[in-house]
Amino acid sequence: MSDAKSRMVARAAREIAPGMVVNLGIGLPTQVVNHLPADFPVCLHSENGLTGIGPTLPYDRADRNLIDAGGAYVSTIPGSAFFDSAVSFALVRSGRLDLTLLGAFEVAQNGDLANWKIPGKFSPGVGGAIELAHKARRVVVLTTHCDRKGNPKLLEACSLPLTARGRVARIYSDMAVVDVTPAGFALRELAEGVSLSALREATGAPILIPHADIPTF
Amino acid sequence: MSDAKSRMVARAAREIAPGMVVNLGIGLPTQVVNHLPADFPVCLHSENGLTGIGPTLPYDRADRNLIDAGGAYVSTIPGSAFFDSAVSFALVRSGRLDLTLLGAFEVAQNGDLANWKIPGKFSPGVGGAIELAHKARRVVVLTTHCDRKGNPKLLEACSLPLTARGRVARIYSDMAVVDVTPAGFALRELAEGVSLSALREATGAPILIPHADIPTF
Amino acid sequence: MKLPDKTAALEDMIATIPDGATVLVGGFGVPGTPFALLQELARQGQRDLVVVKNDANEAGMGIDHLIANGQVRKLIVTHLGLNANAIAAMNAGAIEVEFCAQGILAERIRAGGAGLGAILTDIGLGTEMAQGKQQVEMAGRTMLVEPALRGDVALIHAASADPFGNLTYAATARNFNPVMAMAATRVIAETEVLVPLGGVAPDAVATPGAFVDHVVTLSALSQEYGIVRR
Amino acid sequence: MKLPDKTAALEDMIATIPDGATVLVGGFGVPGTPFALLQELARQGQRDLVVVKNDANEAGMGIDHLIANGQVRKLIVTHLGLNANAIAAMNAGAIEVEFCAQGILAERIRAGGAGLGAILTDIGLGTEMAQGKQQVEMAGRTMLVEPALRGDVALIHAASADPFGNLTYAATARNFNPVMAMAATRVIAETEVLVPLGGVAPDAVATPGAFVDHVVTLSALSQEYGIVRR
Repeated sequence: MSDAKSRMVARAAREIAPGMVVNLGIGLPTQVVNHLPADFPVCLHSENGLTGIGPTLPYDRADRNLIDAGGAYVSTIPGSAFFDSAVSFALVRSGRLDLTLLGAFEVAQNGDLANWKIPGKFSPGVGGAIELAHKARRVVVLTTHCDRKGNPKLLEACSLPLTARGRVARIYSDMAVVDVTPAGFALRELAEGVSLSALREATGAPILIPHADIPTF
Repeated sequence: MSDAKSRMVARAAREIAPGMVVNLGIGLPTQVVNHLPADFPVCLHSENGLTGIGPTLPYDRADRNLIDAGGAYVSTIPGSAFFDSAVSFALVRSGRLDLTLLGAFEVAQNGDLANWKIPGKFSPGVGGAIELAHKARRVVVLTTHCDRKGNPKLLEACSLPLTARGRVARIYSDMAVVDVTPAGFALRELAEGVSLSALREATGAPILIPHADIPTF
Repeated sequence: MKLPDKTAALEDMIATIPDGATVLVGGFGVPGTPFALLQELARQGQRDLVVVKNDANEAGMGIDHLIANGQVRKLIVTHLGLNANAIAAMNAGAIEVEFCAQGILAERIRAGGAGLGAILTDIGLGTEMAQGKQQVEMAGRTMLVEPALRGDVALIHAASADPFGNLTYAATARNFNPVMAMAATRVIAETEVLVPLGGVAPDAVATPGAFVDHVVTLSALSQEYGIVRR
Repeated sequence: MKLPDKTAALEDMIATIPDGATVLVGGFGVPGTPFALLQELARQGQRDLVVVKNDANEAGMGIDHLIANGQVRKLIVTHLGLNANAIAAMNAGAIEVEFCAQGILAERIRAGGAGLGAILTDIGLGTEMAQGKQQVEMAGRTMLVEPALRGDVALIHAASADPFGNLTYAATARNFNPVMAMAATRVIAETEVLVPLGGVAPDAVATPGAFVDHVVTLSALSQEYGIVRR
């Protein structure tokens, strides 16, 4: 992982408050767990029916029946629980999930999220993303600021099919921490070495800049 | 229990076929179990979350956490299972209950059943009766032929609030075994010592009498 | 990481319940009824409560204390048959009573716990239980809309619990507890035994702790938990 | 009384599945997928199947055999991301694919298993997932009608079973199995271990045997059940 990505993930880990129930989306969000202190009180949830996700295991120590929603062989910790898929999403939809960190193809300045389908190119199905994005108490996106071609992911409006409308509260990217506010995107923090002009250029929508000093991460 | 009641209960026990999942309503129906052979293959269901009901226990041997839906202290047998109330009625409503034997205030010749409410006198709530009567694959009534005042319970139409419309297939009473047919009540068997005229007098609707000999029980 | 500790004092947790709260109460008859939580609720005296429970217990037990104290504005139950006091209070108009079919009550609460709006069912069609209920045509069939039901608080009785709130139940004391434990803003579980984290095997958890807010350990079981000799 | 014995031979039970059947298949990734039942279904070759499953397994595993054989008319799934063959078959129009949100698929199946007509939910509103779905106004809110889903057959993988069909599951192999085991006309459970009646403690039963029709014991686990090294 690049240094910028690594710092972004470490910064996102501070989003997690003690006592929360948290679902970390497949990919980068899963890495957030590596930046939490060993005795940090948190409950990690996996859609396939697990609370209390323990460390990922190498193949030779893996339990063939114990994976997370991304297919990684994980482990339990004292107090882990297994349950069925209906109960798992009951937890998501009934407000018991304090936070989800998700990846994104596009995020709009009104909080719209597109992260599951690129018509004609990528349509593997929505999985659990739609319920996480609709019902987690707080939806936060963790993503590179631009896609692989350098196109901005933070936009005035999403062009791809939506996962959820107006649900994203904050974006952690390799360039900045950006909140979604009633007035649109608002810069909160800048990654070390990123200039305001570079950020503006990489962002596909207006971004409010605070008058005070901008913290870096 | 009077001899006639006892014979009625014994006769009703023969309604249960090997392999069935059966719910026995509170009161007389519960007694049916005493007339099954010790190794008879059947699964008894109790609404409060139990399959595989074992014998009723005296107070000094009872488990305070193990009752049937009527509040009797019961026991388990090898293969019993406990589950929650939602699962318990899922079983009832999804067609997994082969048979229920219920008590009745009134049964109509079209199979309507009233067994939960007497307006102004008795309205304790419907409990699980409505789902048993709507959804068991076969609904059979076990009841004295007349109420305590001698009024018939088998009627042309129910006067009391219904539990279910057109769901009763058969009635076992202390006087007769009566089927509900498209043409109305049809006599199948007579209790020993009961005359056809006594039966007709005690029945509040026409009753079809077979031309052949009528078996007794 | 470790799982958060939710152990708390019974009195403090009951004190969080305001007047007017909707309270889900586990239990079917004696088994699974959280008598200790109910006794404290009766002692503290919160009023205007809406109580959702399978039954009204028996006279002198469980939610009958709340009814006797005049703390209950409305009961949502499946039957009151074993509690003459509750029937008298209903007939006198002292409490409002809403009757639900037993499995439909379980499903309405479960739907609340599952973040659904309602279930559609044909249970009750053709009977007075259908009166006043919204109907929907679906693929040519008429269905009743049975709205999801949630509580401000759920009072749960567990056989064992760990500090995170993973719960197990004993025998038929399970009944409404698992669905109610999913369906309230604040879930308070009393437990007969508190085990350390890891003391409930992950496969043996009946209610995952993520649904539970507070765990209170019972130091003793009152007489109400015992065998009822009739 | 004793509980009925439902043990049976795997081949005979798969042979009861007709062409055109709707088949619910447990599993999320490898864990909980009934690979042995699927292998026999692939061998027997029933056609025009509607397969309901969380995912399409991976190429060369599980339901991919059915897809490769041309036995599948329609898939109802939440995603196909790990199976390029399935995506290719979908894009070529060889199979019809209906995508469901994961928890809504679980709830639709559970509703089928609970004898309900449908659930009402707001999940998907404002997205293309709502397209073509019946809407209902309920207490001023718009809800989508998500109809109950049942199978002619359910293929279930259990960790242990007794002859009556009381089932337990291991770790995250539970997933869709318990809801699917409630929601089919004929439920066939394969089990890694068959224990005698009483060998599953009543409190440890995850799927009560009353929902299960047939229990088949696996004499060995094929390679498909093992760890997948990527």
